[in-house]
Amino acid sequence: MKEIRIHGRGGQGVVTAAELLAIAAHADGKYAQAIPSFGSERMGAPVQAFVRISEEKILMRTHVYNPDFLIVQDATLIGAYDIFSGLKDGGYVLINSEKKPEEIKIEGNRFRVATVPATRIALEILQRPIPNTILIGAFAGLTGVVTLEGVKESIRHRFSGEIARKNEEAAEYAYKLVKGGQ
Amino acid sequence: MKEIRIHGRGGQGVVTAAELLAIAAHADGKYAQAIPSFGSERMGAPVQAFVRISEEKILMRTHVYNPDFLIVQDATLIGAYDIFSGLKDGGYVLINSEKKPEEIKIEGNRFRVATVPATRIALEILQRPIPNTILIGAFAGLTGVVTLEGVKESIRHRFSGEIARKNEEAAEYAYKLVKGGQ
Amino acid sequence: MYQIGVSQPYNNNLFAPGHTACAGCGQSLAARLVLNALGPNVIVANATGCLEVFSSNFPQSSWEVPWIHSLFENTPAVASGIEAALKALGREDEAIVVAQGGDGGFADIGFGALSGAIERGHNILFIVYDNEAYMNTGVQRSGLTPFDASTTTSPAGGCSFGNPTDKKPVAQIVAAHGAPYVAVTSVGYYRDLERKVQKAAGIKGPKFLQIHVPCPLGWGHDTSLTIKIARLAVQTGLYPLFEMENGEITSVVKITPKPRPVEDYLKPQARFRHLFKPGAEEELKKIQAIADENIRRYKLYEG
Amino acid sequence: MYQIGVSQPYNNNLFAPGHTACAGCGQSLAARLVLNALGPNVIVANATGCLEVFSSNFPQSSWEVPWIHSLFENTPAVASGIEAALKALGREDEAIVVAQGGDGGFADIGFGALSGAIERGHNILFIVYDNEAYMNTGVQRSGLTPFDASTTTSPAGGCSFGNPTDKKPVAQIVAAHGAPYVAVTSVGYYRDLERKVQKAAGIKGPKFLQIHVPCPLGWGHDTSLTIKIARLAVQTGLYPLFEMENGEITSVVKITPKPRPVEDYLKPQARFRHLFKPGAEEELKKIQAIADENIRRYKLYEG
Amino acid sequence: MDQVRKTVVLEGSRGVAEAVRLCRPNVIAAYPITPQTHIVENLSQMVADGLLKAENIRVESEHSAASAVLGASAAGARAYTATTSQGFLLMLEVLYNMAGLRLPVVLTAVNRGISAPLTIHNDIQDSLAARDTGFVQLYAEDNQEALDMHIQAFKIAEDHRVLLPVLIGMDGFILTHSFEPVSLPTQEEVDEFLPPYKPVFYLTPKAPLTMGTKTDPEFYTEARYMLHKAQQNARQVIVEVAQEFKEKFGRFSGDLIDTYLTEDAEIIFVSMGSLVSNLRAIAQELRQEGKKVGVLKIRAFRPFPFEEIVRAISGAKIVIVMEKDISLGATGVLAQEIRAAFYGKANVPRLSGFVVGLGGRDVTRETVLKGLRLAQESDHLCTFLDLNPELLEEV
Amino acid sequence: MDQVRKTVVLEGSRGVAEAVRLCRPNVIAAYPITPQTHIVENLSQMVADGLLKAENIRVESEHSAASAVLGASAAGARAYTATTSQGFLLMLEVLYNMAGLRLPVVLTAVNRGISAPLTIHNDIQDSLAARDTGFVQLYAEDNQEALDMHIQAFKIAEDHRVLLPVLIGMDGFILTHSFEPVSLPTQEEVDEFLPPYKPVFYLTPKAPLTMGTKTDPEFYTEARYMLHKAQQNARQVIVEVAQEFKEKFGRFSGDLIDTYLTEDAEIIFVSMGSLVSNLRAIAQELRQEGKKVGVLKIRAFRPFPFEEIVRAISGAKIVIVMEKDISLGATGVLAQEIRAAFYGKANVPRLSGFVVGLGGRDVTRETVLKGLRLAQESDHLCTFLDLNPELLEEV
Amino acid sequence: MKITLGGVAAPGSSRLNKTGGWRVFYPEFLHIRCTDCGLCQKLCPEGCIFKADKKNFYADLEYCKGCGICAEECPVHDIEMRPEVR
Amino acid sequence: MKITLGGVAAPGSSRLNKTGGWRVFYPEFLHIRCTDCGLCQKLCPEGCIFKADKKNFYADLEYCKGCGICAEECPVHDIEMRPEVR
Ligand SMILES: Cc1ncc(C[n+]2csc(CCOP(=O)(O)OP(=O)(O)O)c2C)c(N)n1
Ligand SMILES: Cc1ncc(C[n+]2csc(CCOP(=O)(O)OP(=O)(O)O)c2C)c(N)n1
Ligand code: SF4
Ligand code: SF4
Ligand code: SF4
Ligand code: SF4
Ligand code: SF4
Ligand code: SF4
Ligand SMILES: [Mg+2]
Ligand SMILES: [Mg+2]
Repeated sequence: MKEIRIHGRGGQGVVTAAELLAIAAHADGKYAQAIPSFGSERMGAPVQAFVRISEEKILMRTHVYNPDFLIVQDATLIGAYDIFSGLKDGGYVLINSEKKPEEIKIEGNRFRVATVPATRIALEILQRPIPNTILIGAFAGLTGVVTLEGVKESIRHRFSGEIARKNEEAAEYAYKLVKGGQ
Repeated sequence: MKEIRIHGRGGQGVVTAAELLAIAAHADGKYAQAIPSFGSERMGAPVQAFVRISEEKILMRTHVYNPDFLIVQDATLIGAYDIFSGLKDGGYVLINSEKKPEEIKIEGNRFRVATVPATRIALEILQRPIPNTILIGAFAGLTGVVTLEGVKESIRHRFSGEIARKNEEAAEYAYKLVKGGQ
Repeated sequence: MYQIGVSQPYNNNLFAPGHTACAGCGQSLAARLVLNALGPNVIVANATGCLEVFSSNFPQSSWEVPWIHSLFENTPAVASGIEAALKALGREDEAIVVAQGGDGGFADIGFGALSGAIERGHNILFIVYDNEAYMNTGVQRSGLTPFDASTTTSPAGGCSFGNPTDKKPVAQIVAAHGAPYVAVTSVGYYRDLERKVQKAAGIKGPKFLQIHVPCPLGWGHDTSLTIKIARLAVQTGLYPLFEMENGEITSVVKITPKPRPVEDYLKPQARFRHLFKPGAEEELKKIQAIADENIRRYKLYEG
Repeated sequence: MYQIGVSQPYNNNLFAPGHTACAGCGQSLAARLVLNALGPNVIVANATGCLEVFSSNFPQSSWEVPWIHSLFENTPAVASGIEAALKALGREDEAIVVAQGGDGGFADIGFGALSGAIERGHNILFIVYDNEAYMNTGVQRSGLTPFDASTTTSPAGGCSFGNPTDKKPVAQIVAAHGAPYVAVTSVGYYRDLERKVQKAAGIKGPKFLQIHVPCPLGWGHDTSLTIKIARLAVQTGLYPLFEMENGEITSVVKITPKPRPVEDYLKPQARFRHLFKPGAEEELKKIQAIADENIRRYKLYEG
Repeated sequence: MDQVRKTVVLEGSRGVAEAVRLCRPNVIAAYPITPQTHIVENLSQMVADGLLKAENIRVESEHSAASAVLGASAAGARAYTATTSQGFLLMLEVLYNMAGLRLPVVLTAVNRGISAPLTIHNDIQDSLAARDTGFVQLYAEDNQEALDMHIQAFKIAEDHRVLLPVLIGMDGFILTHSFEPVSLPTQEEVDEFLPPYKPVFYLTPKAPLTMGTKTDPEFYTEARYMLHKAQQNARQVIVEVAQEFKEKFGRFSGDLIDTYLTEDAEIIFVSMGSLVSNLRAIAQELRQEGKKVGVLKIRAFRPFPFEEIVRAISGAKIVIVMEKDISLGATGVLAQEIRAAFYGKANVPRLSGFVVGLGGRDVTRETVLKGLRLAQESDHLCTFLDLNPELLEEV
Repeated sequence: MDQVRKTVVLEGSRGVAEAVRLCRPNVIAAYPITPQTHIVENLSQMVADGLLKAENIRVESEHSAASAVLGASAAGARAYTATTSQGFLLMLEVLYNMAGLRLPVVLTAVNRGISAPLTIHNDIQDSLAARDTGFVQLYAEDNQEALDMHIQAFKIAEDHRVLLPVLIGMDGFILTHSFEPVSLPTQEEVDEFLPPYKPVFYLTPKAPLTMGTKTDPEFYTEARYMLHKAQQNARQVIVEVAQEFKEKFGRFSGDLIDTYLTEDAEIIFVSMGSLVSNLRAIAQELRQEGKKVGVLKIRAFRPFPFEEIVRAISGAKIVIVMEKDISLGATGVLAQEIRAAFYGKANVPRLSGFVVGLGGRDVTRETVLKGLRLAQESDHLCTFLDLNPELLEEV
Repeated sequence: MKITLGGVAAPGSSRLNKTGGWRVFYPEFLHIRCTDCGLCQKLCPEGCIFKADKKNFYADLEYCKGCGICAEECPVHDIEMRPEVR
Repeated sequence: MKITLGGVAAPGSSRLNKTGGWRVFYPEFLHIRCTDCGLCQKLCPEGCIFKADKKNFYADLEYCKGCGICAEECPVHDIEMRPEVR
């Protein structure tokens, strides 16, 4: 079972990202679960969501405390909150940032860090600063936990028409970007 | 323990009669309990109340099913409702009526019946058709279960001023009437 | 379908006798007049209160029409559900939906539900039987209890002349919601009552009727005076009868030949008895002022 | 007495930062303006809703004044108890009692309690922060949601242009209760707001303030436009600002230089986005008609 | 009039009103509902006559009655309300809130059945619906106890170890409307017993604070635990207050439970409220017939007296729970809690649970004796006594 | 879109909304409250888009939501509502009434803690407050079960042997807001399984009748007894419907209880709702460590499955009840009822009751293992797990 | 009689409850001055005044509670309340 | 920290919650055209604009959420929103 934790801020589509990941995994033939951690948080306040992906039915419904993967939709969270808490040694961290991974300061050197300028890509391709499909695409490319096809299917399932098409494009772009970059 | 059931109609002061009896017994140094049987009855509808009088503390709080005494504030109830239900053989029935006891039709001949024209007396002495203090006075005279002094004290306790005085007078009148009549 | 008895109405009334209202109850009379004016194609939701209690004591019922009682405070919401069900099931034309209750049930505890139902615009006829207190529970003060009336929770006493506030202007409040039809009538004016009931029934949307119904028990007047007292309330100016359509007053029942002093109305009622003891003169003046203000405001009399 | 921290107000505000309202929240701004206008000698009872949730997350509070939250629907009743307690304990002069909440909390679910408290005549200042929907729970329709606004429970859709009813005229309804002072103001007009708050505070008895507070999240406008949007609501005639004293309108905020078309107000807001798609032209006309009627009725502009 | 203590025949409701008056509440808010009305009417008359200096808020509903006393208590006042049945249910959300806010309001829960079908008559389905709220729940057997309990209730509620609202269950009509002799304490005595309410905190601009916060998962559990603990503390406080009351007024009005002839009893009836009184009378009778019968009264239903109950009845052969309530689809509530109290205990008596007296059906000698007979034959999970077979369809 | 049955990843709330849509309710009335909102919002969108032909009454409160569906059901409509927490409590008076009137409304009781202090997070204190109302209560473990239960619920409620409202408990956020794959039935399948509602009686001028009468003491007891009996009938009906559902949809969604690895288990966890899912996962793990652990799920809390529970767990050495609720001043509600169920039984296992997960505190593997350890050491009447000692004052 | 589901009752069945026993006075219809106005029938709270014929009204004493409204309201005083003798 | 009775909280204690991290844009006070009107200070929803001196306003960035109202409302455009760089 793979466990993923997504960090972002209210209004950035953190829950949708988790949902998309779960749908993608399902499309790939796996079992998946997405759990948002809700408070009464409003636009701008930090939020989290959890995803579990497994070959078998998932029974555990707690939050994810020891994720294998971290997706950080908003780099300003780093430092302000302890977002790396519980991340497994050697775990992946995918960050929405213009910076290079080396420029991101994380205590200890226990994680594999990747960055993707998702907001910029979103503004370019989608004309809106919603980075989630791009991050999911990058996540697929980076980790292989879900496939690009799964991601694209999840986007088609969740959105429709022109918006779906553009998001597919954006996800694929990010997928290729990280593939190329590795 | 003596058990009394009072029958009347909503608006005729049945509950007050029961209360007065209990206060009178208490004034006589006995223990007493008065229990109204309430429904959503309105003016005119038949109502009942129960009184228990004893030398000792009374624990039983049910309705009275086998009374020793019956006080009937409204003779029109006779026949229309089974008001004699459960009355002990040889039990006393005191009826507010202009008629003579013999004129009252009661099946079987198992009870001791007395009548008193309480409404008329009430109209005369109190200028209001509320028969209850008169019946209580008569009850005292007839049965000795409470004393006249007790009855008068209960009236003073419950009413005040001119109204109390007149009701005392009315009760005493009825007390003497039945004493004389026996 | 579960069949529980069929019957022919008694004396052509849709509200049957055998109910246990007090003798001379204005509300029982008004309920019969209302139903007869509406006819059998109604569904009635009724709040807890005298009307409900004296008409539906299991296994008996005085209602010849489909009728439901749920609780005290939720009748307009229950009626909303009934109205919606008829719509959803394509049965809108089957019945006029009526929600009715006392002043307490509609103007106090159920006012939130009433306000909500009116705001949503349901096609319901709301009827308040205004006997100016919580009678079913033994004459406690309601928002519609008039100024200085003695009730068991606003009793006259050493430091009190009775109810310290005047009647909540519930018809005006409902009109302010934007209800298309609002009317105040009285059991003392049965033709006015019947006309307003029928007019209301013909209007789509939420409509509201307030009916003044004297209560011999709670007001302490002779049972035979129910109609007289109701008329005196109007003739003194203490209970203006009017219609409001889309927020505007469109008719009033005029006082003729001229307004009676409020004492004529107050005196026969035990709830105002304390106002006729020495020291209450000022209070009577305040009540007269209320009547005068009504006469002015509703133009009940131009003398 | 249980002491839990003492603090000097931040920047002379009686409503502290660190609250978790969305950026640009009109309600958080209004709450601060209200408190600063009232000063520290108040006791506030607050209904459940955004304002409560973003200001009182244990162990933190943004309130520098004594403040209580009990439930969603009972705030006017809680305030009634507070007011009575102050009276009974001889502490009337200690504080102005304020009962506040959202449009949902006061005009819908808590309206029964509000109506009751006003009817009883308590000396309380009632404040409704009108953001025109249930925002705290995610933008559901309330009785104060405007006509055709898309909310999550009155969404635009294949068979729907959004909310089918217009705003419940709650200020008018409260005025019809006989409340001595009723006013509508807006966070877009802070001087008007401050004046009305202070005027209300000086009046004895129940007084009622309704404040228009744009909600960038629920209305879908840019966070920086909160004040602009609030002004446009007034300048189009869709949100008349007025005062009513003893039931009569005593002042209105006039539109200058002249009314703006409703589109100016609607367009920047996502909740009206569907009205700018083909096929919705009639709907825009209906909204313009609402504005025109307001202008006429309240004499907002004599052009 | 309060100078000398006296014994007078009073209606139960009047007795309660006198007790409340003697406790000097600052704020009263109640909404009329049969059979609670006489209490509130008596209090209203006292206020109208200047005998009680209190604000009497004539609220528009029970929801607002509860909310108003909540607000009053939060502002530092001693506050009182009373209700029953439908009104009680309408208050429930507020009652949970009041307990959670730790406001020591006293509430008379006149006991009446609940709708549908509508009944105005007695049973205790109503106040049992509040058994999870955090309210301390005491049930009165007779009018003297009801009167005494009210005076004790304020003291228990306001004890800083408790700080919870207290409800007093009092059987509708059976107690509220019946007349019997009660001893009325004097104002002086009550003032000595019950000093003015000293809140730990309250709403005042002199020391602003925020009440009624929202909690995230990190805090909520502890807040609930504190409530549960306050309930545990109440066990001790109820006993102490009972003792102190006895010292002051010369009457022991009982603490968590009360036992009657249980010591050597083979059969023990268990109940709450006025039914206990009937059971005492019947036990007396049966004793005279030589039957070893006793009665256990549950006086405090919350906090629930687990240990006390087990101690009191585990010596019996048969325990018979008679109760005027039913958790539909399960069993009587009292029977359920008593059964649970015995879990894992050594000497477990046979136990039968009977539902009686719903909606005002009189619980007579015959009812009780029928229960006794049935319980001797076999154990009953939850049997309704006195059902009228003629009324029942075979469904 | 409903032509072929399909498995899709859906938010729990959406799954419920789809299930409700497939049941073709005529009237929906619900008031928004977190975390029930998404269900109602989805239904509103379906109505706005013409996918669901129903009247959607946007009531002004939960009290009115319950009252409106009551009225709709009385008029012969299939009616649905949903709520949680404060809203649920505000409905309570109406819920008693609805059951008493025998109206087969279906209600989704999203589960959330109750105030004070305010929490929007999950536990099941709310719907347990309705355990006496007469409602049938089912609790869902996962989103598939929640979806299936709704389809079954209408059938159970409307069965003429039952005619009671049914509530489905569904953990707030944990289920309502989580996404997982569910199989969506087709409209055709559901139509076959669930025919249109045929009321025994309803409000219509075609056959006038009087609903909601007042009863005197001669009748009330029998009316309540009929309700209790309908609850007993529901035992059978729930099982039948589960069977029929399986035949139609190929999925057994469970009846009164469900057991997991209990057969030879020495230790059995008991719980309700989504926590059961966690317990299964932990039991699996512990089994792998060779520990004989099983899980009992209470699916139907009303009617309460006394016999089924005793049968399922009396073979165990230790029973551990884990529950997200507390009857303040007593114990956890589930533990109490389970203890009571064993009264007088022969093989009584050791039993501990733990209160966990209040107000959204996550019930983790560690929480459960701590409970296991404690229960092995000694029996716990009612112990809160995961208390943060730093937060607790010594009071 | 069986208890019904939810306590449903039959329409108009309160007719079984004869409230005539409540009466202390009964209305005597004099049949002298009657103008056939129908007011008595309209205003009887029990709805128990019948019209047998033109100008011939009578009260059904099975239900009449003796309130006296008919007598009070009859414009021509053609109804009188008399004490009930039973 | 202890849980308090009934969850009582201290006045103004939300100041512990620094909401500056929410910001995506921050307001730059240009101090060029400022007329000292005080509108920005009045209309900031966080109440976090201070006046250091005459015509010298600044935002406390510990709390500023970057809503942009101050910039939008400044009558003389003396405040500009700039992207946050972190
Ligand atoms: C929630 C609730 N509170 C209180 C009651 C008690 N109650 C029943 S009827 C009634 C008074 C009814 O007054 P009103 O509505 O004016 O009708 P009336 O009896 O005067 O005709 C009251 C207080 C109740 N049934 N339910
Ligand atoms: C009885 C009850 N029902 C529903 C809720 C859920 N709820 C909390 S706040 C809220 C909406 C508040 O709307 P409004 O009063 O307009 O305030 P806003 O959040 O918009 O400022 C709702 C529905 C609740 N807390 N209690
Ligand atoms: S109390 Fe009044 S309203 Fe009620 S039945 Fe009697 S007369 Fe009618
Ligand atoms: S949702 Fe709206 S009202 Fe609520 S905090 Fe955000 S902006 Fe303010
Ligand atoms: S006395 Fe009253 S009840 Fe009898 S007939 Fe006349 S109006 Fe009707
Ligand atoms: S009211 Fe008099 S005149 Fe008129 S119909 Fe009756 S009896 Fe005849
Ligand atoms: S951007 Fe918004 S929060 Fe920041 S200082 Fe300006 S007005 Fe205040
Ligand atoms: S709004 Fe602009 S001009 Fe006014 S004080 Fe602020 S910065 Fe200066
Ligand atoms: Mg009334
Ligand atoms: Mg709002």
